[in-house]
Amino acid sequence: MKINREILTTAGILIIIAVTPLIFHENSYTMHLLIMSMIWAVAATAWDLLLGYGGIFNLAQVGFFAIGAYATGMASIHLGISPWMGLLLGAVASGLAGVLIGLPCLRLKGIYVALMTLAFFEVIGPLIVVGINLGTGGKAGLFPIPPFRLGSYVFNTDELLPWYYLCLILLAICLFITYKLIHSMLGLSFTALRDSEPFAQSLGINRFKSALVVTAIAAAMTGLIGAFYAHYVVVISPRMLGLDMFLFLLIMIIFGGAARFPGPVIGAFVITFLDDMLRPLDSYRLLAFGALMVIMIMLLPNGLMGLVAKINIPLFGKRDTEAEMLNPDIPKTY
Amino acid sequence: MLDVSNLNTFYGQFQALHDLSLTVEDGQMVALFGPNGHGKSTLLKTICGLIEASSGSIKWNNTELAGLSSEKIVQMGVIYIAEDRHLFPEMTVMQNLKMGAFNLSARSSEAETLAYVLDIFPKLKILRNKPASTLSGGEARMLAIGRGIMSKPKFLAIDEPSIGLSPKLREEVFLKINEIRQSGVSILLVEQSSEEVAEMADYLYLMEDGHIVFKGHTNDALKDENIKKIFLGTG
Amino acid sequence: MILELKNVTKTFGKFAAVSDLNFSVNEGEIFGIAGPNGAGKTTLFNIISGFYRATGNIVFDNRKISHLGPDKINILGIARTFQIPLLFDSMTIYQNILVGSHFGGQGKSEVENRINEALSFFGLQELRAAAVANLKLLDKKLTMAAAAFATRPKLLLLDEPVAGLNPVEAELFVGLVKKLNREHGVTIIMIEHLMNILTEMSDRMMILNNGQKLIVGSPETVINDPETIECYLGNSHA
Amino acid sequence: MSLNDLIEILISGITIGLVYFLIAVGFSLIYGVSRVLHLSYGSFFTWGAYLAWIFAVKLNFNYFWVFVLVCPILYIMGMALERFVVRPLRKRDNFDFNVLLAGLGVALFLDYAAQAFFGARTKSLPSLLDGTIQIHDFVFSYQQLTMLAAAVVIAFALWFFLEKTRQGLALGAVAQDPVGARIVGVSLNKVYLLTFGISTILAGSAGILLAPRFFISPLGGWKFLIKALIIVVAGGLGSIRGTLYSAFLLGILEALVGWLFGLLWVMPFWFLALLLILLIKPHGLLGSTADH
Repeated sequence: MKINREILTTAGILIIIAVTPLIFHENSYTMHLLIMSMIWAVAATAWDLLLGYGGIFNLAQVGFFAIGAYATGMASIHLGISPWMGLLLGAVASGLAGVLIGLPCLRLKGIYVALMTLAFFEVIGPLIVVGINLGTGGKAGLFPIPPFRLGSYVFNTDELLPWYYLCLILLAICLFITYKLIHSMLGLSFTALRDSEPFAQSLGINRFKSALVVTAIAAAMTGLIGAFYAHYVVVISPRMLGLDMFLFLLIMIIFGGAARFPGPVIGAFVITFLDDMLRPLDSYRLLAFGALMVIMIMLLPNGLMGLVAKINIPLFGKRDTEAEMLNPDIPKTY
Repeated sequence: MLDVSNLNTFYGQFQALHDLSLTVEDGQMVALFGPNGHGKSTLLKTICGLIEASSGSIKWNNTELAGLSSEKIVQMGVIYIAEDRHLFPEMTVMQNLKMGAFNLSARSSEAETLAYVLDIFPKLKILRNKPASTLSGGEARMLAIGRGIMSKPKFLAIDEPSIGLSPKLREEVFLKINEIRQSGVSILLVEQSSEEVAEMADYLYLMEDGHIVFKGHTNDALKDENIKKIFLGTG
Repeated sequence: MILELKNVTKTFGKFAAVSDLNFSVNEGEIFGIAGPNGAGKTTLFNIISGFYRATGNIVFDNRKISHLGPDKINILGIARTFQIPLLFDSMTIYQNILVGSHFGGQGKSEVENRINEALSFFGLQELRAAAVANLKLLDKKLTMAAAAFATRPKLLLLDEPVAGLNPVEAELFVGLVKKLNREHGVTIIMIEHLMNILTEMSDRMMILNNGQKLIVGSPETVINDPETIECYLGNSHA
Repeated sequence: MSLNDLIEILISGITIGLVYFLIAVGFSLIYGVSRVLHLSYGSFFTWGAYLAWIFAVKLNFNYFWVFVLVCPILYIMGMALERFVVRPLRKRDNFDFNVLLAGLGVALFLDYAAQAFFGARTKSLPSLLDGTIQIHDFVFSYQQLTMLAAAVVIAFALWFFLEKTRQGLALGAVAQDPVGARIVGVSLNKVYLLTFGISTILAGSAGILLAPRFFISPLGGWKFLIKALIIVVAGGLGSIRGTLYSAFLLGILEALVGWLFGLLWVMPFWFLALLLILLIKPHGLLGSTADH
């Protein structure tokens, strides 16, 4: 792997997260915010994989998050399966849901994908409510979702460090997968489709196949972190499908920079803490976020990472060309 | 009079027009020939404001057109008739013609112009309630020209009017264009190559790769064996 | 026979861009197509390469391909170029060819070899790391052809390959096309506007007019055909 | 199910369908003319209702004056959105993506602005008209009838505008062939402004018509945006006739499902119906296959 700006930034972020508890582990509220930031970081990165890199307007990502959470929640409450298996189950269930929604949607043009997936997202909530007989818990939700166990140790709310590092491991895994994917031939196929779809097709690229694979992977990652979230917060309900989470994830992506890996991770941390700081503003807080979102799109379309890419930092070597930034690993034989 | 001087037009990085100059005097018909993809349509679209010029000037009766919006240019009577027609497929023939008179300077005399158009293209009268999408190639071409006349042109930029037409229809279209020119409209007509047009035109330009490579009176061009060979495919 | 079209028709609304076309292309030949603007030449390429769905039957290499999409058709062995260069503008030349080599070819093992072969065949080694957005027209056209070549096509469709090139460049390109045909056995169908180039290169030619086939035959028969002259070369020639 | 039930379901379905048509057609119009997927559309539905609440409840105007006063405000709001958010984005890459996200941002802003000004509690509007009327075995409220009448009037006005006026034809021209429209001297920017203005009036007036039935809440517009989306996609993006058909179809489906299983099942059924339609006709009922 060639060392580049993306890897350096990502490694830097992960190291900072890893050492932060040295300072803050006494402050459980800050620890909680950091864990939530990591959760949103995974969800935002997975979504950006679709929106930013794939050009697939999938608006159902929050739905996949909920599917992951409900899969493990229902299985561990009703069937008593281990939460560790639940993580896997959440990923698989969401991945499958991604394929199922992708099969009819992804053959359609981009704009139809947006509309269909948004409609699908809006239907999941009502489905959970009407599916109360299947053990979804209906409107009230599921409670209590059992915690992880490691030997005789039970994860608990008094000690957040184990949650923290488990979440960090999941974050690192997802970032690794995302990085590899962006720089794989699959990633290249999306760049090709975006640059010139007819030329790409004439060279053997199948948009549908590429889109389906990346949709499944992004859904699985989102489901995985959704499952972790369910065990971490103990109670889940259809309220998690609300508009605020949907929009917050998008703001994170825009703020960090769409298709500017690992921008959405940075966005997740900044927005989560900003949101907490603005809490005294009450309902004006969301109003401010709406305005922030529009202003970011208008004035800073490439987000924070777009700004970073414009700055020459001697440590990072010379500025990457656009071609290298998109796929630095591929031209192995330069 | 239309006076284009030192015009440059780009598509992104690709330069389609190089330092191009061309003049059409009042009442003249000027023909512009050249192979496919060498910038002829780009020139017409730049004149009519559909594409932005990077530099250079386009003077129409001493008013600078470069930089003006297409609707202002249309209002001044500089009208484009597209090779790919750009009719409104779901509108009827009549609605398409009515849309031709959209600009304010054409609106007041809409009824007279309509009568004139239906007079030179009687077929359109029969087809008036049919959607444009159902017309045949020749009919659609007539409608495109008719719609152009509805805009009250003082100057017409006509892009490959013969494309996709049978020889008989082609001749008919050229006759109609000649008729329009006789009513006092200046015309800049683009074709790949056509001896019929060359004979009709007062002046001839040949274009290659975004450059004007020949200009002169039709007679001079037709005498030049080399030009005939390269651009008229004959000789 | 490597490609055969039977009763192929493509209409847009009421307008028949290609109507009831029948012809076949022999393996290993260079097959030229000419005709006036709007005759349906590019439409025909779009049909063969799977971008448009037409009625009728197209058989390539003993397989019916008329129902397949462009990516499948490419993998079966038909590659093409476009009249106005379409390239992946945010990539290097190397990456453009890599896309063809990886996705288009059968078998992923020889990807690297095929890229190198394409680069050297089209004389692009030195430019391999250059971003394609700023290339001159010739290099763009070469890159497009190289990417198509890297898919290991049996049949290559070239849409006005020398349009916009100066005579020296055109000659270079024409030479490469001939070499491709002779040394690599690639069958070639080529749309070209300049008659002298087409007659010189083609084993057989076809003239299209108004979406219909006027004549197919050797270059000599075609350019001496009175109907061709009437419709395409201009009537003063007669 | 008796025949009377069936007729009742049909009547209620057609009424709902007509109002849904008003909501959906504005959305469809914006997409058809300017290719913008307008995700803040639902918020204008909400704002229409809130503005009406100010005039009708706070200031005690009657409904006629409410419409006269609210429509221009909505028109200006729509034009402002086009001018200051959409148009600057049009000049940049990734217009589709950016305008989608910007729309969500505007929606968030408008919805929570409504919450900040009007509070999170729902508000209600008085009926358009009080009382009921009996025809044969069926009882209709005047509210329902006036709603129907108002919807018919608005739909007819829209038809007249689009088919019979020059400005309306210009909208159609831009939708069918933007280059063609420029060739005849139509200013795209002016048409975009007009379209956003008119569509916003349509969303807002649908909000006013439905408010007496559904209550007004800051996030209430989303439900209707999603419904508009499904209707428009099922009918064929940009096709007004398709939107009309699917609005009635889905309106009747809603009445039927509501009667049989309860209103909670409506959205899942709508989604199923949408999937089914798209499986058979990938571009919706009347969507053109040439859609770009």
